[in-house]
Amino acid sequence: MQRIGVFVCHCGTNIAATVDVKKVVEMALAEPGVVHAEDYQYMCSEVGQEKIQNAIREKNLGGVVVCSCSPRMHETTFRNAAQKAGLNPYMVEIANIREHCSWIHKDVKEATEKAVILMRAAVAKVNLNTPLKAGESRVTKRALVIGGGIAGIQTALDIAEAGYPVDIVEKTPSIGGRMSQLDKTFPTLDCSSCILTPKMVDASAHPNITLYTYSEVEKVSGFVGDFTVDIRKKARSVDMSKCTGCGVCQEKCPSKKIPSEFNRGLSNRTAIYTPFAQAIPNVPVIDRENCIKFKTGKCGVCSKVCQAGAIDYNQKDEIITEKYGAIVVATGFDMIKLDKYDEYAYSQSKDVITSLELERIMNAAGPTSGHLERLSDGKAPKEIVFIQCVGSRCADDRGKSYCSKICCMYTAKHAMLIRDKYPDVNVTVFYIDVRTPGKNFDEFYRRAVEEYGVNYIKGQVGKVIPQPNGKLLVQGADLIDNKQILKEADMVVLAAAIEPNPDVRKIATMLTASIDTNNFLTEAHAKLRPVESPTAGIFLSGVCQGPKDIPETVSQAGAAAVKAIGLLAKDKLLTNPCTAHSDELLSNGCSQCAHVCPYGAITYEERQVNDHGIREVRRIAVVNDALCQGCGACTVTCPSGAMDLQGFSNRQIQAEVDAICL
Amino acid sequence: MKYSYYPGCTLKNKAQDLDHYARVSAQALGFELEEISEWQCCGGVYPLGTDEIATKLSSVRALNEAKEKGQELVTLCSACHHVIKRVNDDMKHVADIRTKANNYMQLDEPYAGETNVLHFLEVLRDRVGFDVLKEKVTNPLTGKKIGAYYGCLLLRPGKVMAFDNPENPKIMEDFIRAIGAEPVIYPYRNECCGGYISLKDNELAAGMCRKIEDSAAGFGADMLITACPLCMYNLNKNGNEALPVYYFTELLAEALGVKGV
Amino acid sequence: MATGNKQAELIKEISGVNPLKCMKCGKCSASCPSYNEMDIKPHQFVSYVVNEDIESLVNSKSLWKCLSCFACVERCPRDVKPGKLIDAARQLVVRERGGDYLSPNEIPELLDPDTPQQLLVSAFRRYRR
Amino acid sequence: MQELINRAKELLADGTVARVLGWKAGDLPFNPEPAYFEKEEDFADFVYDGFCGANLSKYMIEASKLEGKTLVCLKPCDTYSFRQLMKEHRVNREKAYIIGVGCRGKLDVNKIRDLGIKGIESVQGAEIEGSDTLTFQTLYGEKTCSYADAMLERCHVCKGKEHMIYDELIGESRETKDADRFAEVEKIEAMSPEERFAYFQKELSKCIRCNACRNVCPACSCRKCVFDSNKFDSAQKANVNSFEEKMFHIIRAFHVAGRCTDCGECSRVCPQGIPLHLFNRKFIKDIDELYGEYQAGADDEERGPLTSYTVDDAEPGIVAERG
Amino acid sequence: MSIEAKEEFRPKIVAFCCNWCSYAGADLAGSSRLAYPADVKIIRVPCSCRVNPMFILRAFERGADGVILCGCHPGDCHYTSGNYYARRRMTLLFSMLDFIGVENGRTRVEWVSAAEGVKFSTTMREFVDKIRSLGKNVRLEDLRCRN
Repeated sequence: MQRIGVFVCHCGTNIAATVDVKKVVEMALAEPGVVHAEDYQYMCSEVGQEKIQNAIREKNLGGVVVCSCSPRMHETTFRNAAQKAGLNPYMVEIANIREHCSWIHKDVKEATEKAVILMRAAVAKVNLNTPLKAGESRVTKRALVIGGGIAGIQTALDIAEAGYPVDIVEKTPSIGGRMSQLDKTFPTLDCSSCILTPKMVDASAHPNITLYTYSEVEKVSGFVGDFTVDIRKKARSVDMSKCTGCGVCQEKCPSKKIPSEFNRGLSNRTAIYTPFAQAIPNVPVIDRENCIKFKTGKCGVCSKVCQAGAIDYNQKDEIITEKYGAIVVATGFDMIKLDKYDEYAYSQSKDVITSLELERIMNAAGPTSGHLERLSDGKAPKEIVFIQCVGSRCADDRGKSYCSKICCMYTAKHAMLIRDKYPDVNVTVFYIDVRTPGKNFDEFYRRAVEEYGVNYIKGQVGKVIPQPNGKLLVQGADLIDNKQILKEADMVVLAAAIEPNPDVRKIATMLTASIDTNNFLTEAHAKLRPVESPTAGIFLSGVCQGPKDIPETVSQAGAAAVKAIGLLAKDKLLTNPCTAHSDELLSNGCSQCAHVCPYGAITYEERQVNDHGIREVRRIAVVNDALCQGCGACTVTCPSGAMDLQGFSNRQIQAEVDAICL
Repeated sequence: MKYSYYPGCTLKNKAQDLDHYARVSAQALGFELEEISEWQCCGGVYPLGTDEIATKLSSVRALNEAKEKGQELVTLCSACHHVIKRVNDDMKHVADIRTKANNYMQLDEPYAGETNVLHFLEVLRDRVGFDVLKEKVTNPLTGKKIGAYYGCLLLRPGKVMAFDNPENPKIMEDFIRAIGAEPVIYPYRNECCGGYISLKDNELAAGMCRKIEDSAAGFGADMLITACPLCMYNLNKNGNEALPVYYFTELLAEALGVKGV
Repeated sequence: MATGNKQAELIKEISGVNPLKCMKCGKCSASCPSYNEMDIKPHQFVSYVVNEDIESLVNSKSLWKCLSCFACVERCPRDVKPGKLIDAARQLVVRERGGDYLSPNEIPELLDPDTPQQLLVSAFRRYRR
Repeated sequence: MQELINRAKELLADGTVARVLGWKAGDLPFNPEPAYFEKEEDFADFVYDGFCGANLSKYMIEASKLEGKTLVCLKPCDTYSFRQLMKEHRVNREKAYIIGVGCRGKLDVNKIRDLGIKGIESVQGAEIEGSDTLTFQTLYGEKTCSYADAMLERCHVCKGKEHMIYDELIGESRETKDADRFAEVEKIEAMSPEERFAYFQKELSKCIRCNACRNVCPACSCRKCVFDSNKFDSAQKANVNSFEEKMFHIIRAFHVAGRCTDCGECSRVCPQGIPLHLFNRKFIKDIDELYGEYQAGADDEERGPLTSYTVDDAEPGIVAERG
Repeated sequence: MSIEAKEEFRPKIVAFCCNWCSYAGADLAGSSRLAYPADVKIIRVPCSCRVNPMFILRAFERGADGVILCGCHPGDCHYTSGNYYARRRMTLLFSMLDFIGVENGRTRVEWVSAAEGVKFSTTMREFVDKIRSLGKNVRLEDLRCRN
């Protein structure tokens, strides 16, 4: 039996107002094995921690129970304190008498009784604790960034600047991401490519950065500090070392009718293509699905015209396997599909477009060379209606429950730019709320109204009705005037909700990083650890974690980089000692535990055992401590009980059950 | 193939055409509509209140009879379809309504939404297939420009009716193509004609009918088709006389060459 | 006030609608084909129920102008369904004695030779106990 | 039977196998027991008849450790167990020479007794190629019954006459299935909770924790049972009317769930006549219904239903919903 | 007959909560002051898949009146798949308990995320109500363990 000390925290009045802490101390002293018990105002304070340390030394304690707030809050604090006094940190258990007791119960008697039981359960558990030693694992000093948009680029640049090698994996042929599709950026109206392109160039030129464009992460194994990642470099069909980026192949390619992804399908591209003029790398890819050579075997024009001889139809996908210490996810977003919003006639009329399509239309390099015109007839619009919150803030199954955050500002930007460039065009915005928190954001929106005369109407649109004359009748509500409005427009622009890139679910699964119901990656703590995934060694950058504008994305990208750098700067990491352990005398070698292990941490070896005098070679399950994350799936699958989990052993949990049911 | 068939009161009376042409067309297409034996009027309007039970029972009776026969239940009138489909959904998903309705009904085996309710158009689309229909057309209505008027009852609420995309439906347009005519797509085809209020509020209903018909005519339709006797009545009474309105079954029978049967 | 509260609860119960889900976007009013005929507009139904002013609601013209076309129900992004609220309010009226909006006596003059049966049936169901 | 003996002797003689695992006659005409045969003269006692219900596959765990190959006689249903044990790396295929023996259903002496046939001195018709009628010479004179009426419950719900694994086959097998495998389980499911509780309370209170079920079960093959180890505080037994037996039998059934081939040996050997197979069959029924039909030992797919999942599996609440 | 003397039934309820979602959800219920009855006592486990049927039967044997297991929502397991295994195991175990005549309301699995403090609290209130309506567990208790 351990010599146990019990320390009861008042947490000011947080605990003490509802739990009779003196009573808990008194009852603790009556527990077998408890040789010391005391209470204190704030156990987590320096004085409180000293009390624990003094008791450990003076009473020679072998186990400590702290009755306090949640272990998720201060378990590490108290374990570190105990360690400083010479006690193995894993001999400390927490009884959560705040979140699970004082804060939810009002009656002092009831709360005290429960606190005593929780204390007893912790004492019963500690009695069976054994000292555990965290192992060490090495840190590979290289980072992987998944996604080459502004978030990924910024993270990679920051990590590279700190002196660590970093690889960017980007699935499209060029880095740049969504930002490269934008025309201007709010609230300063800088040209998007003018500020993005230099960063793209920096990233490609940085000696510490390797770009894998047209590539995807295929497989991830390992754990924090020591991930092994397979990257599929898709066959580009163009030799990157030979290509000069002259562009002749694209001019000559006869397959010209492929909707351009970069221009959101508003213009066409060729089968061999670079997505846009400033693409990095400036090396085209052959889209094999649409290439005549690949479809029919005949053609080969690009190969004939390429002076550098860079075209290689026989190129194969290549798998690159690399080790990384840290992984940053920066997979970004896309607009939602609008097939569930046919009341806005997006699929019925070419003149109903999304905001991102408008960005392309407004852009000098876009499908209309920057002229604002209707896609149906090329005429200049006179009346434009913007509809906000299309698919955002929805409680039905058509849209997203969240606010997409960026639409209010970009719509103000669009409205302003149109009014500035085409003063004869009337702009109306139907909005539910205008949300402009951010530096100089509300001022920006007010300028749209006050200086540019944009007509903001509070109310949603019910239906966009295409008219026989080609106009669009917008039927909306004006909730301030309490009127139903019918407005004839030439163009309607929908602020469609944004959603995480659909690929992120696959990537999150590979990374064992958690993801919420909206496919946003979950942060380790909403307030205190916003750029870390709960899975150690995985960091989050940009919209993959939640809707963000560019300044926020860049800030978060930097923050994620710092977290990754902090990890890469370490030589060794301590591993979680609460891992599974196989008892060689009990192991059946039946493989069932290996089937349920999500980490491949269980292997089998033929081992000579001495089972009470019987010497024989047996097939024994062996746990790799470095891979085991301590979930315990194996322990329940194991019928003989050979597999047990350190720190949460069968007998420890049963002791808690017994103490509670007493 | 045999289906249970719920005609509804109007089809036995003012909308006999809708019913008759459906039956002869069904015969031509090789399926049979077997009328439910003792059907009662569905009430014409779906009682929205969650505590409405008695008003749902006639639908349950029809649904249960189809279940006992092991047949799918086919409807024609938009209102009947709407009411029966929604009551069926309640019986399937709302435990409270299911329990109470079954307590009233005292069936041998409680009814829990087992029957599949199909509109005649859905039979054409999902059971017969518009491709097959097209092959069976002997008298294609070539050159006719037809506007499909869906109205509201067939489409909404989209999740329960599951008939077609409620904001941009195409089943009737596909039907029109199958019988050899040209569909005219116009935005008011899924807007309400105000049928329910046409009894007491002609003015309002008339305004709506005009909007619908003007829009259809504006896009080049020279006739409308509907599945709903109420829409038919309202559009005829309150709408523009220049644009005739037909039951879709009438044109179907014509295309199949069985109109005179 | 007390009756208002009771009636509001009743409306919520009959309709199964939680009016607090409304974000006041107005898409119901933007969709309503009867909007101009209504004195209380569809998006206002919700706040009348929240504010328990059922008296005004049951006395409004809107009760009888709603077409039950479900456009507001279909398009509501918050799953509030104002059409269900107005139907529940109508139920509240017709379930009370004397609340009928349609009397059998007025029927003959409303009829014409083509009136479909379902129009009468549904009118009775919508307007009478 | 003679063909089997001849072939066994032959394989023993030519050194293909080092021993033969079969059944030898017991002290009564209806209780043969598993035995090893290593020399030609041992075969005098060799028997294979309707009373050889014992599943020999589990013996192959130990036999796999012995020098040389062991010839093992496996009935169709036994081969499921063998194959399952192979999957779990508990038996070594290389060390086994499997003769798939024919089977026309195995006999249950308790059923014979229930038919009023007691004091049995000898039996005719139980031979493997015997007739459809069993004839007994008893202390009370000659008695007869039909073979089918005397069959073990498990043979009425036989999985089929195919052997899942073998090196060679000797003898014909016959389809004996004439009942629904889950009928008994369904009957209990149809009872009220009170009746179910009373039923199992009555049955399980008979348990004397002799561990016969555990010892015979091919799936219960742990080197050391969890109820005998100190990994859990679970190694106690007192003969009181309490939850203790239920806990043992539920856990035992849970540990073999997805691995149990439904060989029925547990019920056959229980000296108290507890229908222990019901626990296993309840799990099998649930697994079939919830996760798709699964027969342990019928395939080489490594994952059983409890070591795999689908993302849209039923929620545990389904238990209450099904009522 | 006295109506006063009858002491209110206070059930013993064990709640196993996975560390990553449900335990955090319980913490959130606490920090949001969302009360639920004190009858519920939580045991922290790393993952719902750590919960061995032995623990649940053990709890009943020792006189627990209800046992609830909470884990991350399917698809959100910190260890990717633990709760899927737990789901199958518990489904089968609960079905077996039901089979032997134990009231099926005494066991429950609920998926509670770290953000669902409200759900945690409501779930616990509902569960306690259910157990109170079922009364004391007599079918599973080991009489020797009664004190």
